[in-house]
Amino acid sequence: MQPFGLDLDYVAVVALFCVGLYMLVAKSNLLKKLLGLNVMETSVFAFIVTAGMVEGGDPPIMVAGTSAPYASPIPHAMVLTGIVVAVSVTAVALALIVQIHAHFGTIEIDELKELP
Amino acid sequence: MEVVDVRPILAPFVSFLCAGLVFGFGRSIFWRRFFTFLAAFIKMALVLSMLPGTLQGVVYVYQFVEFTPGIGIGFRADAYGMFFSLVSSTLWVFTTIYAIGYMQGDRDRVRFFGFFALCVSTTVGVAFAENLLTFFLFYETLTICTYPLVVHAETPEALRAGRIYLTYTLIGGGFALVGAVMTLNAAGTLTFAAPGILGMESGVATLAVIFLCLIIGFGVKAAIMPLHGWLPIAMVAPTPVSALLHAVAVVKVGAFGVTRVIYNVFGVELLRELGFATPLALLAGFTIVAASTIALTQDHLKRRLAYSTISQLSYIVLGAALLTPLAATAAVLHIANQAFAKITMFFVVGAITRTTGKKYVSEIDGIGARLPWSMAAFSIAALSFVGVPLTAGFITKWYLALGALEADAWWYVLVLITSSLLNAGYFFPILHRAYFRQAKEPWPPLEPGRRFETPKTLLFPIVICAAYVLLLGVTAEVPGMPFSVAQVAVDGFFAPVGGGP
Amino acid sequence: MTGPWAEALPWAIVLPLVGAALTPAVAVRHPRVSGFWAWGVLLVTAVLTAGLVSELVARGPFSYGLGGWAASYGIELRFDHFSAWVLPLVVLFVVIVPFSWRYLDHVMPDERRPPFYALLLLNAGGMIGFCVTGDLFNLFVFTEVVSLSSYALVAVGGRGLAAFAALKYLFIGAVSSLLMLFATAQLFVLSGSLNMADVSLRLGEIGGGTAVMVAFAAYAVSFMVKAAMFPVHVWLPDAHAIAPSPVSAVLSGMVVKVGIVGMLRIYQIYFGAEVLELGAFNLALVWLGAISIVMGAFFAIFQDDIKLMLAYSTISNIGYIVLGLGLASPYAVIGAAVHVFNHALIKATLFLAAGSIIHQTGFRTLSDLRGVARTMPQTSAAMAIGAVSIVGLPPTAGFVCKWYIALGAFEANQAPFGFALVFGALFIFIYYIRMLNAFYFQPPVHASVAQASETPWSMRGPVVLLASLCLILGVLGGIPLTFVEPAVLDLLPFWGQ
Amino acid sequence: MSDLFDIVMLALLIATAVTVARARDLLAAVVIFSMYSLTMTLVWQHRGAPDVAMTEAAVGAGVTTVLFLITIARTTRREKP
Amino acid sequence: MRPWSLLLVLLVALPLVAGVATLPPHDAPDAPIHTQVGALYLERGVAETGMKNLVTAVLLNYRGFDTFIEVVVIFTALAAVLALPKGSAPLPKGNAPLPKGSAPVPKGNAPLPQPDAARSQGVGGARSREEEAPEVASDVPVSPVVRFVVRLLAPFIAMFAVAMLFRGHITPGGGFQAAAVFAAVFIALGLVLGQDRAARLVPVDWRPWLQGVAPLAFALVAWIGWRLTGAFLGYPIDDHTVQEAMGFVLEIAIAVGGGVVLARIFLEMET
Repeated sequence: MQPFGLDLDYVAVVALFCVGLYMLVAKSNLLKKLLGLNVMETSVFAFIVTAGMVEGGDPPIMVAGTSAPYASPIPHAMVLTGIVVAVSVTAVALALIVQIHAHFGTIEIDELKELP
Repeated sequence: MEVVDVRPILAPFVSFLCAGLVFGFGRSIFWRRFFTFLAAFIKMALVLSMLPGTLQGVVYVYQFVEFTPGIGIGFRADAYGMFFSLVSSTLWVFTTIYAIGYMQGDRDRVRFFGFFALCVSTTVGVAFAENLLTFFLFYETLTICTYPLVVHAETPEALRAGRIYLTYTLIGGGFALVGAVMTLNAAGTLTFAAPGILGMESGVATLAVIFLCLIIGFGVKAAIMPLHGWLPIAMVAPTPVSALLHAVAVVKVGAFGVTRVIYNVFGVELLRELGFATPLALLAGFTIVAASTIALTQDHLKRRLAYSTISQLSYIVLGAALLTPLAATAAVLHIANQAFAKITMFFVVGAITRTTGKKYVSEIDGIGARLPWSMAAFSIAALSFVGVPLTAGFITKWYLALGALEADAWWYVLVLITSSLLNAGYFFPILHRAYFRQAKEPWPPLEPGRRFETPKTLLFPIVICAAYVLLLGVTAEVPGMPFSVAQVAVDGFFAPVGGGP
Repeated sequence: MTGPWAEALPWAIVLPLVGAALTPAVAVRHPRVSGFWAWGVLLVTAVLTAGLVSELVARGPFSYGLGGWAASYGIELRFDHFSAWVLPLVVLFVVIVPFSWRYLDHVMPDERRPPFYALLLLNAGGMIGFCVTGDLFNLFVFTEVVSLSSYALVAVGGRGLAAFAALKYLFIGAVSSLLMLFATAQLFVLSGSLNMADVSLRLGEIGGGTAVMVAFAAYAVSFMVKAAMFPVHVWLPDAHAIAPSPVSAVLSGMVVKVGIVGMLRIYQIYFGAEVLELGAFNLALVWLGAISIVMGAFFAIFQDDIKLMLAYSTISNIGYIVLGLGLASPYAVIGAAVHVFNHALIKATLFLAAGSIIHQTGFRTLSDLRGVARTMPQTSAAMAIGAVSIVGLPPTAGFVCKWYIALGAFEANQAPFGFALVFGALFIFIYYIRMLNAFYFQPPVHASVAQASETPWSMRGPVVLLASLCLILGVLGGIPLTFVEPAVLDLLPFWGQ
Repeated sequence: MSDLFDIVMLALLIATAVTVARARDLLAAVVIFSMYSLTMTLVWQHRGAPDVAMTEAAVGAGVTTVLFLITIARTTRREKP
Repeated sequence: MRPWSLLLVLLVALPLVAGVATLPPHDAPDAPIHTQVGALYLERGVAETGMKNLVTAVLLNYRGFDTFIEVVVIFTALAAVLALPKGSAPLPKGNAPLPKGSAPVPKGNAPLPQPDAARSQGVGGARSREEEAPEVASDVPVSPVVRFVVRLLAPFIAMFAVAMLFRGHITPGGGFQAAAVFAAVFIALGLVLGQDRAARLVPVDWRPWLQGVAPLAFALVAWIGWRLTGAFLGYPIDDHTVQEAMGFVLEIAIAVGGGVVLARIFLEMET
């Protein structure tokens, strides 16, 4: 599945990354920015998981019914950690957004910049 | 002969400690004076205690810290450094006495005396610096420490003067830093040495850049002509500070630095080969004449003295740049001669302002009657600058002229003569007004209960300094006096070349 | 081979982290206890790190395989000369925390102190881990600890604008962390390993390639953001200016250095693998550094707010460090490495002094703070020493660094940068003169300035201590060099010197 | 077969991501984001990463979404044009 | 703004595409990712760690330190949320006139706005806006059916989480997933019951300890491992019982600690 010598899975990941980045950069709404950040994060996780898969591989769980080749366990562990980190960052960001709204009454960056 | 001894570092440290004590306990007038005087005398004693050794050719050294091998802070009391520190530590005592009288009742005296002590500490540090890095460290510290003194009045005018002063000196410091860095890069060491530390192998272009950077760097404080702009403006400072700036610390440090660069960084031989000193000498000659001419037009007393200082400093630079032993002797000697004469003049001007409130030449008609002792001292200093025999200034001019002839540069003799005439031109009218004109209005009478024409803390340093000017002129050849130290220093500069005076 | 202190390596990281986890429990009855608790924990950590450094000095770099696994099999902690930065880091924390005890009175109610100190401990622990770890993914996780706690620390002091500054910081920081994760993943895909030394080896086998370079670029951008280099500095000024002053000191002095240390780690990998075009890269660094210096100074000059001005000067100073690294001559790198510490020291002095002044007077702009030196002489003196030091005038700590970097510039035959460096700093000083003039030589305009009192000793002590250190290290500039020189010699082979 | 599944899923991912970007109603955006996360879950499950898939389902699609919803409740639901 | 944003995105996208395009193909079994350490884990993992789910093995054993720091990260998130000033609550009381270090930064020379003015402006303004702002009220009456279903299902979902927790070393899932599910149950209950009743599920006295239990347990296990094997966070390779016990302690701690942290973040944001 490699048209034009490009790995379609990876390209999709980059596309998602860019959609997220665009949201983060271009959107004025802070929540939208944060959603964009989350999309970016997921895309990087997808990149890592994709890299860890193997043609016709089973999950790296050595119980009856599975057989080699197995997917590599390390990327999975990395992504697990990454997801938890991402939710932590999101939680802090949301708490800040709530504060900004309570103080300024808006979460649009265009309006926040106009405030004195 | 080098001897490891703690005294070269102890001397600046005493003043430094004094500054700390003044900042800490200076609110009490007694303790402030006590610490200041104690430190002044201890330091003078320390410097004097090294004098016999110096005259026998002993060099005291002390390595303080080393950053990386070859780069560090070190102290070294060679004859030239000793000469300079003798001058500055002697003058510190007098300036302190004078400042106590002059600043009476002024505000922020803790700050004033604290930074005053720091200035002296760094000046001695400069004198005893063993290498260019140490020299630069103290040189820049001096810049920073004089700033609060310059802006002491806290008026907008003073702040502006301070800003100009800092701009000039810090940019100069930047050049000096670049020069020092390039020197280290070219020579691999920064330690001052008699034949110089640079060599032809660095390439003429590099050497030219280094020379230019170092001369600009130190020349700013020595007020060589295009770099002199800060000096007249910095006159807004209180008079003891002006005295300190013009006679003892700042400008002399610049001149000292130029001399060090010429003799201990480049060395006589290299400079003769390169020929860089000639344009410097020409520049100095130009400064001597031009600054004197400007001084003629100044009505403000301190500004007139300031331009006179610019002119006189270039005697030192000229002497150094001629690269002959006799001229060098003149340069070294002039550090002391100009210092004592100029400080006398500033003290007198300060006393005039304190006593009568006058600041302009045109206002002092007949003041000789009101301040006889002070004006007598002023006259001695003025004669010294003109170069009348038996005063200190004569010695300088004599040797400088001999040095110029030795270097086959007779036109500098013309410069000297012109300068003498110009000096007479701007000092004698002052004397004329003081002695031979009637006062426009009666001078304020003595305050009741005072015996002297002006507070005795002001008068005493004036008289002593004027006496020194005569003493230096009369006792030139007496061993143990500054002249012999200067000769040891010059011997050191020219020892590797041969042909001492 | 390794001495007893090597065993302490993981504990030095874990101690502040666990201390943070315990902070809310310890301070459950008396929230103010948390300040002393955090200080105590940091003190013990400082002892541990001192032990680690002594081990480093005695026996050279050492590593620790966590869980007993071999280096590339599990996670490796590696204590080399760059890691020695953790000691001054923790010591500065130890000095800064007492300052915050009283300072926080006006910033937050008591019940929010435990989480605040927990964040401070987490920040410290995260940075120790960051400097010590030898594993790329672990580096990312530690980055997140540091970043997340920094975002929050920016916002603790106030509502509204503080939260906004923190959120800006968070968005930019999160993207940079993400780029780092992406680069880590790419290197992992390319080499199959996460251990730095191992990755370096395998990259050497692979040789270059676009993917390798893209990973490098991602790392570089990521760490540039963390270090607030010029084009990506936008998050820094607001965040550092609005945070409570002890936090500003930590952020400006230390957290931005995470970017520098990270960059050095990535160098070690890439230069070890010899897959990077050195000259071009160093040139880029030199220019970036120079631009940062100029732009930081340029922005700082227009600030009236003292903390904002200090924040911009951080950009400038990071520029010095990067310039020094890019010049890549021994002296320049020594200067840059010393500046990593000296800048932290100076910036801590300045921010704490500025914080004291703001705390006592309630004003934060130069025009309002005129004449403050009359009523707060010691703090103002510390501020003056800091100002002289940050522009690198002798005899202060800042001079030592500038001297070496300038020396390095000439050594590397980059004379124009040497000139730029020396005169750029003077240019900045002209601005600081305005500050000193306002503090010292102008009459007060506000009653609260004219009647301000000096800070309590728990605040003044750290400020005075730091200011005296600025002076002492200026004279005894060789002390940090003892540690820095071997580190630089360690690194220089990678630099092709 | 597997390729087809992949392509459909990837297309769906990009489509949901773009929809999140375009939605003016923040509530809708968050809900679509949770759909995006769930699609991602399926992709990962398919690629032999059940652990990651479960975590993403619980954390990414679950906790994150709920936190977003609370925030919307506390702030505003409309993105201003 | 938009054209610039698109340009930036393109600038980022191109190198990224170039980067991923030159990576080795991702599902080839001979890619480095499958031949280096990963292969060794697959080969020896079960024997060395006693865990059949190698992801859990990597998480808790080989790269246990990462997980340690990861639980520290969630704890950081909680500390961050706790340390922030509360919503529109009044400023700190006490003798202090204003939070000086935190005052807004005015541009230009104007002195700071006086604290009281700032306060009334900020808070008052916010309040007036807030009244119109929420379009999804948090206290919408929940339909009784939903309430019943949630209350009915909650214990079962929690049981599922526990099961996931204890079978983590064999099957997919483990501490984090359990934590998230616990938190989800808690949040669901909070939404239907009102958070006051939900809050009782995490007793106030225990909170300071429970929220930090994950890092603390990790430190404890790390210390035990240090005592047993001489290595920080080391598991005795040949003693599967001890390995398992240590693993369980960690999993439980992660589940409880993570759950409590997420639940508390929820509570903090709700109030």
